[in-house]
Amino acid sequence: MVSEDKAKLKLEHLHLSFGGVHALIDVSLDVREGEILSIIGPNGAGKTCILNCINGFYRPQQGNIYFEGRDITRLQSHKIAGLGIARTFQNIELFTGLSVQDNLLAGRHFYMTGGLVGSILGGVYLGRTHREEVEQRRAIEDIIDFLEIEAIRKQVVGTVPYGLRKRVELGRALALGPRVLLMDEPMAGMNLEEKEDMARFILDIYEERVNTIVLIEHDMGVVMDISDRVVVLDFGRKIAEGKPSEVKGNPDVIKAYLGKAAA
Amino acid sequence: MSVILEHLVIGIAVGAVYSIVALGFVLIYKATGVFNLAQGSLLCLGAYICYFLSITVGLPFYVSIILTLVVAFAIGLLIEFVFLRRMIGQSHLAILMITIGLYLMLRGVVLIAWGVYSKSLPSYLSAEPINILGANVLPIFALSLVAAAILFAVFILFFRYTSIGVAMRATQDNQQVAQSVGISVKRVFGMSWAIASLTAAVGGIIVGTILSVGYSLDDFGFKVLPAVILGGLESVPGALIGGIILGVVEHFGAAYLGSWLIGIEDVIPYVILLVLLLIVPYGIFGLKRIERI
Amino acid sequence: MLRVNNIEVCYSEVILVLKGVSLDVPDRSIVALLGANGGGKTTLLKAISGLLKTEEGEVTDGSIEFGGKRIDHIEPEQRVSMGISQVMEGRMVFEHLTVDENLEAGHYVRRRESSLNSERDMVFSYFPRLKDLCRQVSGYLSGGEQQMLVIARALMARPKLFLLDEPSMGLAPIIVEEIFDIVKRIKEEQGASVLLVEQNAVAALSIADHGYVMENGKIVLDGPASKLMDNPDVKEFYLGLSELGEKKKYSEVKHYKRRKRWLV
Amino acid sequence: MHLPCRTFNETYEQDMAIVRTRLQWILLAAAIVFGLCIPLFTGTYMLTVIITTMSIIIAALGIQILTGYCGQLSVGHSAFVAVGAYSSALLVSQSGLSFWIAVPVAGIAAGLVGLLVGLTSIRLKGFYLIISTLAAQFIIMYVIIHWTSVTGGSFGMSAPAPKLGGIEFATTQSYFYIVFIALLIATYVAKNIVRTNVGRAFIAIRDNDLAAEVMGIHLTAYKLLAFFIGCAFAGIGGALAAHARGVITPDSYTLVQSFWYLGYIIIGGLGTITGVFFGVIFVSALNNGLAMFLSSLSTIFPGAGSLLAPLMLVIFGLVIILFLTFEPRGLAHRWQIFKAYYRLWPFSY
Repeated sequence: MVSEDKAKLKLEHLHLSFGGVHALIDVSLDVREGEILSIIGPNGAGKTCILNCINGFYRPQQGNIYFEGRDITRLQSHKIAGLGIARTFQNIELFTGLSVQDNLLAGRHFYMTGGLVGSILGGVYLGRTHREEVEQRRAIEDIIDFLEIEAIRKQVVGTVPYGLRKRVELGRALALGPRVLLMDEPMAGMNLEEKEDMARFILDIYEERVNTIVLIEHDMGVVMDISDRVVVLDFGRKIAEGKPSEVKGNPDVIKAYLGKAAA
Repeated sequence: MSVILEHLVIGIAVGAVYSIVALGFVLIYKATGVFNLAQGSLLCLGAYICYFLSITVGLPFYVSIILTLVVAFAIGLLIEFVFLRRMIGQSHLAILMITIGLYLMLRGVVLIAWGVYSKSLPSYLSAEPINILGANVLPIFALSLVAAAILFAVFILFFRYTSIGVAMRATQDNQQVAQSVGISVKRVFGMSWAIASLTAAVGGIIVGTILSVGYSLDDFGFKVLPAVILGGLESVPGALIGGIILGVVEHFGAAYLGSWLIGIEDVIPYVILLVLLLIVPYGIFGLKRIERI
Repeated sequence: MLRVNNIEVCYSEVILVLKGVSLDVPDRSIVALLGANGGGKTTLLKAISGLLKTEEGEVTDGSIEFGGKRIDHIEPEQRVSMGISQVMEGRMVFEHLTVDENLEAGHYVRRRESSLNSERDMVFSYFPRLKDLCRQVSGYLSGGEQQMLVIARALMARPKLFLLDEPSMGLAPIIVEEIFDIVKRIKEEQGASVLLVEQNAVAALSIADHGYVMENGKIVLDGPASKLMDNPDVKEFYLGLSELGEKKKYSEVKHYKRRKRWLV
Repeated sequence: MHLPCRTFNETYEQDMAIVRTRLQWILLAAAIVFGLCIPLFTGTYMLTVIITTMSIIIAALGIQILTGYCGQLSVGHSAFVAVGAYSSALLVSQSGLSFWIAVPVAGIAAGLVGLLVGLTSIRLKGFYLIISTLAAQFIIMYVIIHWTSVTGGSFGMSAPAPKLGGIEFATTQSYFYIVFIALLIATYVAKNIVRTNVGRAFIAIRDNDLAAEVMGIHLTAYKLLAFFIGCAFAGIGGALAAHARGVITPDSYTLVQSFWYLGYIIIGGLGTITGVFFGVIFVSALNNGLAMFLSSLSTIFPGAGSLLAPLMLVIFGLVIILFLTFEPRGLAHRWQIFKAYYRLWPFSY
């Protein structure tokens, strides 16, 4: 499945610093079409910074990011989303005032072209905007079904429990119809059972919906079991890269991150 | 040249008054995270209380000043206890709206109690201008400079070096966590409103002497907002510098543009503020929000 | 030392989160509290520390005793001065304050009893790394350093009982190891008790003396830590071992799941 | 949320409809017919009050969209109302433009001014944004008060009644119908905006602007759009009120007035269209009730009438505080509970 040379997402020599603190130092990495790539490393190593650079929250001082061959380094976030890069957040960033269904519909924002005039005139019973709404409802129902969140479809997100919220957030990212999915600690704060569910969803998504996934995760069990390749960061530098088994045995990684227990 | 210097000195002196009012604002924001739009109302109330004690009751002026400060302190405590205590932990926006409600209420109360006509405080200072750096300044402005200097020195030291000061800053950062380390959030809130109300009363007495005591003094709260924002919402030294910049800008505006555009000094600070904010979105001394996404 | 008797907790006067929970934390011991998310573990900690009130939560039944005295109706700050310190989940440092000022805020309840400097030196003996960082603004520390700071800050109040909420969440394995070692040392050297809420069941049970499993607002299982580790359900659902004692693989997650016996 | 008994959604179209059941259609029709009949049985004074209330609702719909939905707090709403009022009055009385063109143009003018203020929202958030709307309030009113040659300064100017093909809508009755229809259209438009894609984008920005961006929502564009729409509603409401009164003065557009607009949506409930109606009608009823009470009182205590304005400030401020403290979701939430209770009527459980 993994094609060696086809880089879906290519990061070249990224440098990022905030007022003297170097968050990323000369980080280059490829995300290949059809793989699950995990990024691991101690806290503050710059993992989330990489995701923030990819989707345009941060502008790296040096270096470039290419998506399917196109330079996206200086694009605005919403444009990058439009190209097909979706993400989830470490601390669940949902639209708490909207229902689950509307959160997912917000993810379909890009597919709705009716605009203001359409929504004023045709929002209810007539016109293209209305047809569009119906169409998108169909599309998100598919995702709702896929993630098994039918029961909370109309609940306001603020009242949904934590584990399910993570799932809703994933659903919203999927609603974008992405070609690359970036996930920031999808398993954080979950118990084993919930982690298993999440792992199952990730694998299903990988098989059926998005064939390129970038994962940041601390649970080494999950990382080693489901990823095709692993990248290790420490103090903003990439210190290792390779198959899970290779990374696991790398002495630098053990010293900086895994500790004695894993050896 | 000397004309410019004179404008500058007067501007700074007026600015000192603004900084005192701005200080009350910053104190509440710093400790409780509340953006208090009723700060001007506290000022107005302070001025009226001083008027009531000195003219209506007929107490000696210096006694009534001290009594005013005591009453203002108590009013601050009371307002916090009655209106804001229940809101601990609620969204900042909701609390902001509470202060809007307070503003409307206090204006109503003042109008009912003292009517629409302005009153004047007794003239406790001579009207003879005194000479500072070659500029002729009314004694009241000199007094406000001194008052500002004392208040600011006290508060800067207070926040940096006392445990209670640190506790207040901790509370602003995160109320629940502050509670978890044993800081009584209620006491911190009560204290900061009381101190801010007291500061506002000092401002009220000074402003009431310069202008006169009227219900629209509460607009002073909005007038100093540019100073507060310019200095950064949570910075005590920022309030001082912001206030002085505001005073100077306003004074020069009035002196050089006022003849063509009457009253332009009231909006100049806002125009400058808007332009500045677009360049420095957190003010000059404001804390940058630490964002870890 | 701490005794929780059959408490019920309601949020906003409607949502019942804890349904008759009892739990004991003896002197000088580490008690681990395991359980699924939304099961009420954090709520229990907040009920003990008194932080529930700021979230419209309330203990509606039962009692909480600390050192023989009922504490369920007193203010949180009084409970801190009695010796209960909660370290909330999510590394809640006062992010605009420096490390030193964070510690000073932690010392607030004891400001009249002991000198700030001696307490700070005691804390630095556990967290030497913080000493080098003491002038830094804590918001810019790394996650591991922040976690150490919040534990250190709680230690400044010299608590008799630590309530630790998910200290390992989102941290590198190597740091988790370090932090758990320190917690164990604190228990031994300070003579304090620890009530530890943790997702990382392996790590938690390895340092704990006793364990409780909580699901849907009820305690479903409890026992000495060593015994819990042998329980087949705990093994499968919390330690990630199959019935044969092998580690399960995430890449082979089944769509069918064995049902937990205690929920039937 | 809850459907009446024996009603099920079988298609997405049904699920999305605002007016869902036959009973709801009948009620809506009845409400409109009732509205149209109001001039037949109310006096001119009462009708003026109703017209004012309706135009305030139109303007308040604007601040609801801007603040309640998009989360961009505005404390300068009455200044935008003023822009609408003065533009329309100027266009009709100075340029001789027809009322029917002047009102929409006034809406657009207010919207454009709002857009200009909204530009600051690109960089400013939260408390700092308050300052830019506050600045708008002061600067706009400064211009209106001091540009005496055009606006008449603090003495104000006249806003002539509309004409249509020679017929003058000078009577209160005929003007009522204009405002009533405008209100219907405004409500329909507002409801549609907030429940479709645009509205979802607004709420997304309000709840979590970072996530909104990641979902492909153009923050700047939508914030500006919210400012434009919100202020355009303000402008149209202002223009309609101006022509109803015939004379406009700057003192109807003070900062305190802007606070009142915020109060309406707090009392009604932030983020609901129905809430706007509840909020404005509640306050208007309170105000007029108090006025009547005081004027009847002034036969016993002369001068009680002059207490109206300050007393209303105290009461209004107190009501805002009480709502925020005890019913932060506003009257609309009470209404939801009430509806849920009668959902199975006549067999309530």
